[in-house]
Amino acid sequence: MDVQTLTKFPQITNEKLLQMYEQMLLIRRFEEKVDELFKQGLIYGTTHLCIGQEATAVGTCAVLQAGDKITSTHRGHGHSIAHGASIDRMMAELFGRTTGYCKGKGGSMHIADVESGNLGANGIVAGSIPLAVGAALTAKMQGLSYVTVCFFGDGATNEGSFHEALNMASIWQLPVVFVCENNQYGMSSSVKEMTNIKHLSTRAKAYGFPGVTIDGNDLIQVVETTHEAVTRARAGQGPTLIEMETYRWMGHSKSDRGKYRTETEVNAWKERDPIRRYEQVLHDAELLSADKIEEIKQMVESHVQAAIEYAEKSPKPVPEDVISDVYAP
Amino acid sequence: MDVQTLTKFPQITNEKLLQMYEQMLLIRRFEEKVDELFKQGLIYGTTHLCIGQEATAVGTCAVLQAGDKITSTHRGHGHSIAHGASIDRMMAELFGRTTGYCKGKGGSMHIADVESGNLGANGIVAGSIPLAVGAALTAKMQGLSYVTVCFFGDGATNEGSFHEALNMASIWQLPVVFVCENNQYGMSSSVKEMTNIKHLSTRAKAYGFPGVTIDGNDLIQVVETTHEAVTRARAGQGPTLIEMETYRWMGHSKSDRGKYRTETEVNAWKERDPIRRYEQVLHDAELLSADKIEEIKQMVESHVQAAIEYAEKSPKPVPEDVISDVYAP
Amino acid sequence: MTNERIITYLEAVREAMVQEMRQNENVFLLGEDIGIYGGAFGVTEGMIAEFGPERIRNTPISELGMAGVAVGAALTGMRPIVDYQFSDFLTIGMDQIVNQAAKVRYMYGGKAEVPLVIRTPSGAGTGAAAQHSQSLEAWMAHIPGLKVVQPATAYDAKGLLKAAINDNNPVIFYEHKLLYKTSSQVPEKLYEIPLGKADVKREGHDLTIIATAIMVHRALEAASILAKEGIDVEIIDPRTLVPLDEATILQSVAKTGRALIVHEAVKRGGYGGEIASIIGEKAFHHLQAPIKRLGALPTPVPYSEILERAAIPQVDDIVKEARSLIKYEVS
Amino acid sequence: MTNERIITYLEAVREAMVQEMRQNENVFLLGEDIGIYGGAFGVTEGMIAEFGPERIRNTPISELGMAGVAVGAALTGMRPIVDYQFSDFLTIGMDQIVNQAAKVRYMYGGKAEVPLVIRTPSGAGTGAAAQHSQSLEAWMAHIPGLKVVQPATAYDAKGLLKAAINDNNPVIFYEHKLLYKTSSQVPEKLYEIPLGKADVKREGHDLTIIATAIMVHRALEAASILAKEGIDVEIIDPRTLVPLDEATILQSVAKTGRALIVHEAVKRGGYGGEIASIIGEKAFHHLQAPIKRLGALPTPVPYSEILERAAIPQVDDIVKEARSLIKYEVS
Ligand SMILES: Cc1ncc(C[n+]2csc(CCOP(=O)(O)OP(=O)(O)O)c2C)c(N)n1
Ligand SMILES: Cc1ncc(C[n+]2csc(CCOP(=O)(O)OP(=O)(O)O)c2C)c(N)n1
Ligand SMILES: [Mg+2]
Ligand SMILES: [Mg+2]
Repeated sequence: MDVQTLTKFPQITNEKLLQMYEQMLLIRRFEEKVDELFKQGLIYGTTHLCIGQEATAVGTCAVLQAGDKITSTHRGHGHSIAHGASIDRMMAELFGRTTGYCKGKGGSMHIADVESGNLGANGIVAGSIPLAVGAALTAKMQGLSYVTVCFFGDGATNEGSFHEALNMASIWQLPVVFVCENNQYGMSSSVKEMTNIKHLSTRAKAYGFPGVTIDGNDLIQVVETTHEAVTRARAGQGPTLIEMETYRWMGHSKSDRGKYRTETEVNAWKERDPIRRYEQVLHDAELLSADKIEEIKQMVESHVQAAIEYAEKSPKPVPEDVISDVYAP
Repeated sequence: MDVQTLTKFPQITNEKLLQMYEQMLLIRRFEEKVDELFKQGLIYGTTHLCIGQEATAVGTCAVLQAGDKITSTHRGHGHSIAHGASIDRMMAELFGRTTGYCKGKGGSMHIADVESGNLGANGIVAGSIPLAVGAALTAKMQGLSYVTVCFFGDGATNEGSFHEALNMASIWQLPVVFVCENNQYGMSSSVKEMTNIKHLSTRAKAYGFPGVTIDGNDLIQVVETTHEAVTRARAGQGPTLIEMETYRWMGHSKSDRGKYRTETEVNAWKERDPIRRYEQVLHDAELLSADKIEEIKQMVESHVQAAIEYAEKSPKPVPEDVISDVYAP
Repeated sequence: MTNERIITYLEAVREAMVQEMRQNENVFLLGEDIGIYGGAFGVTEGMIAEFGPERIRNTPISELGMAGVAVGAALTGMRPIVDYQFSDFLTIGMDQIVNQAAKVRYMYGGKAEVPLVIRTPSGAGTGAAAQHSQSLEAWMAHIPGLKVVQPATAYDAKGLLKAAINDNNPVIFYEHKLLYKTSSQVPEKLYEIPLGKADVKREGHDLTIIATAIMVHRALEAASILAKEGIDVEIIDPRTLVPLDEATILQSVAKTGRALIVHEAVKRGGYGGEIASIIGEKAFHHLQAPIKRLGALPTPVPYSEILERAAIPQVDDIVKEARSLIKYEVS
Repeated sequence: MTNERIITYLEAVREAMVQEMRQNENVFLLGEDIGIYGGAFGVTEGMIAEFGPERIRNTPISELGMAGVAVGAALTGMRPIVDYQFSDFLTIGMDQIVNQAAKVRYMYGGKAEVPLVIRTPSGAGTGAAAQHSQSLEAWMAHIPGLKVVQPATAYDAKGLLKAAINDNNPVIFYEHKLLYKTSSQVPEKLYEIPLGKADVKREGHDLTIIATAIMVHRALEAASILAKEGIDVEIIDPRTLVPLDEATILQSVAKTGRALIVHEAVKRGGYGGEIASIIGEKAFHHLQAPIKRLGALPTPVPYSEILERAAIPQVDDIVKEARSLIKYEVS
């Protein structure tokens, strides 16, 4: 695999290629920091980190245009960052500050920026799938050209929501792309035990639209496949289900003691690190030098540090805030 | 098609062949009478009649053994009769009498006889699908050999319940047979508009077990296919989805004015009357003479009349009964 | 004169939708069999002819997805009206209604709106038995972020539905099956009854009956009977449970000193408990008798007509309860 | 001595299940990640080692199907315990819980049994925000056919869970997340606390506080503070909302003349309304002050710790409310 294959996606430029690299690094570093801060007790609640899955979010969002929408999940930091969210406001949200995306009312599982098209993370597994279909319905009914990308995990495909929503997307031929991040487990449950099929993308057959399984740790494959699906959607040719095989390096959340999988397995997947693989691709294409890597890493580091400072300096809500924002005027 | 094909189902005898004929007639006559009585205001509530679909219920239940269980739907009279219910007690239930299967508390949509393995009609579309899977789980966990047959309509396959339940049945390889009576419409909605696939049986692929579509108005095909599926289930080889194509002759329920389909279509399907087709099969096999038909029809008629008399003579509940049967001791 | 025009509750509901849809392109309907079939009770009859299948959108039998799709559409600029054939089926959509629709705005720090109406027939009286006869409005009223409407007359139905459609929040709009065919005077011109304003359906001095939906009518019947005995009943119809017009209720009880709450929902855990508690707390010193509640017995709704009647408060029950309240004397 | 053994609430729940499973083959667990993971909160930790994956049955993420499968299994002779990771997710299973589990017996004329327990952690206080912090027990208590249990201590948890498992009806068993790590004296031997028996958690003469789940503990703390001011509080823990032990509550109010109800659930439409109404109706002439209720504010549960605390009744709120009740004088 080399960068030449990227010609399939015409809008790609060298700048974009580097930007994706930077984004993946930013996601990884953001998540590492969140993990640290959480363990230090500086972040409340719980977190679901996407370390190891950076290529799915970045590759998918790379092909989106301004106005395109996403829906996300409990494991949503990467999606938000890839969609262009400010990590300052994300971090502020995790710190429960009024400058956060949700003014501290949502936290990690509800980061959203509806105006920019980020329809939100979601604490309900598969809960955002029908929302994505609804957003796509708006596009169709209002004659708008945006596409909605719907992220969810392998576990989510066993929810009734998944079934009902994908069927409606199909019969109405809506401009939506379903991105299933198959990281092999829903919490502790292996996808192999929770379904009796080889590829989750097979499920698209039940609704009558294309489904495909790809290597979700191969950024280029993610970009190309999503590009095709987004193009189909925008052309009015209906939905696609893309299963992206990947792996979560960290525990499911704070309560995970990792008993359901082996270290060997985890290590094997770490060998397939999407960032290092992409680094190699860029290196081979002579787009990335060791110096450049260092430069980008420094930038990312200071960006994340700045976000933490921003969050720390931001005001906390006052108890009286609790009762506002329930009803719209 | 002649009766020789029935040799695939070894337990079949001439007596059984005639009994199935009689059962189909009984279901038809029962339903016609219910329609009449309902229009006369003698039956309360609503009814969903299965005229035109007799072969699916009769052919399926014909291969069951004592102890095998069924779950049914709002359109369930045929299933109950085919499973061996007393039409006296069914009619009494429709009349809201204490001798009815549910003492008048359930009515048409809740006729059940748990002891005999009829786990009940259901007013919630797809509501009984998980119940059937649960009954099959009991069989597996208790090491019992019964099979559970789960009836539902085409419309039910778009419910989340369908999806979740079929997946669980598959991963646990449970002894359950899913019988989808595709009568082309869920109320007014054509299956062609509500799904984007040619055959609902394709949906089995999403769960990893066999799915097949057959002519549900061909009793022999129904018997054979179900026999195979029940045999697989009993042997521990897991579930099967059988889509039986059929047609409902009457309106969906009392509120139906039939605007969503043409008379031509209805008439074309009436040409494929499962009873007349089977009559021909029996006639060709020299198992059924005109005299015999007459004799059976008379018997069925008096049987249905007796049921009505039984119901009419049965006591009505008293208001005080309302509060019993809520909690088990 | 249009002011004297009499139409049914069913027609009033339809008219509000039709008139709103004519003036706002973003309003559309989503539900099972709402197209050519006209909905399970005929409410949407004929609408597809005017608005077409895009805006009168038949859905598969997918009550959870249907709600979720509506939330997604509402979040992105549409104003969906979701039609559930029976309110019992909202149980299937609860996750989307409660975890998404009701909370999205708050979870997103006030930076989202979900202008969504869920219309659905509730109540017993048709022999449809336990899974097609429930009144679960108390659930909805318990959920911050939702509004809950229960019109009792054609006039109220039209005005409240307009308000619901124009509201920028998810509103659960309960239509009572047995009221569909009842009629009242309904102006042709679109008008709005604000959510949160109770209606005094009858003035009286001796006893306040707070009744909802079909119980408003039973209470009115009971009041006529009681009037002949010299008992003068005031009947308050809250019309919306959320927001609740406490002031009107409390004013009435301050005057009468006696309160009876009647709803069709099961008494145990019904919204009558909320209303009674508010009265008990805020009109304590006005009370000349204990606050009484009438609601369905703690049983699923039975099929048999005899049993069904026995399960649900009837005119007689109201009359009896009212008499005993009037007789009550503080000892 | 075993009698003095102290274990956590979490361990008590687990122990009741383990001991019941040892003596009844038909009892089994069904839920997400209950196997090797030990459940979202660790309650089922180690159980799969003893009972194996058939009886500690991991399910896909399918909360509706899970409930339905359990109902089907219960109908045919098993005694399933369903584990929902968060009680918020019961919203997804409502149809099966409410339309099937609760009604099957009645709809079938008394000729069916659904011996089913649904165990689930409820409540806020962990920063898990709006979709993982709700207390919706009032919904369940409104549904005829269901029983509803809310243990507040390890001792109660074990005895009530045994009773729930042995009950032949669907029982919703709420475990409060913040109580999992609290401890109390719990006999090793299996014992049963009958459903429908309240517990007087503290005796007192001046004021009755009816509190549930974690609010029992906050009320006890408040009572210590109030005791120093000479206010002697009686605390009643109903332990089960359905059946509700009215007698114990009414007796207490007859003695104190003042009642405060405290639950974590949103006050509006919460079960406090039911309890207050029962007291208001049946102990009317004993009341020396209005019945007060404390519950969560009408808002989704926020993420920020500051806001989360503000949304839910705290010890201070109880103290303040109790003081004002004591001061109240009938004018
Ligand atoms: C409806 C629902 N059920 C259960 C949970 C608890 N839960 C949170 S994440 C998760 C696993 C989800 O698996 P998957 O969809 O594969 O996403 P992943 O966590 O692997 O990214 C579970 C069971 C939930 N949040 N919502
Ligand atoms: C959950 C639910 N949604 C809607 C209904 C109303 N309803 C009753 S039967 C029916 C159509 C069912 O279609 P199908 O499954 O094809 O069965 P058929 O009536 O054709 O036998 C509908 C929509 C219901 N009873 N339950
Ligand atoms: Mg996963
Ligand atoms: Mg059908």
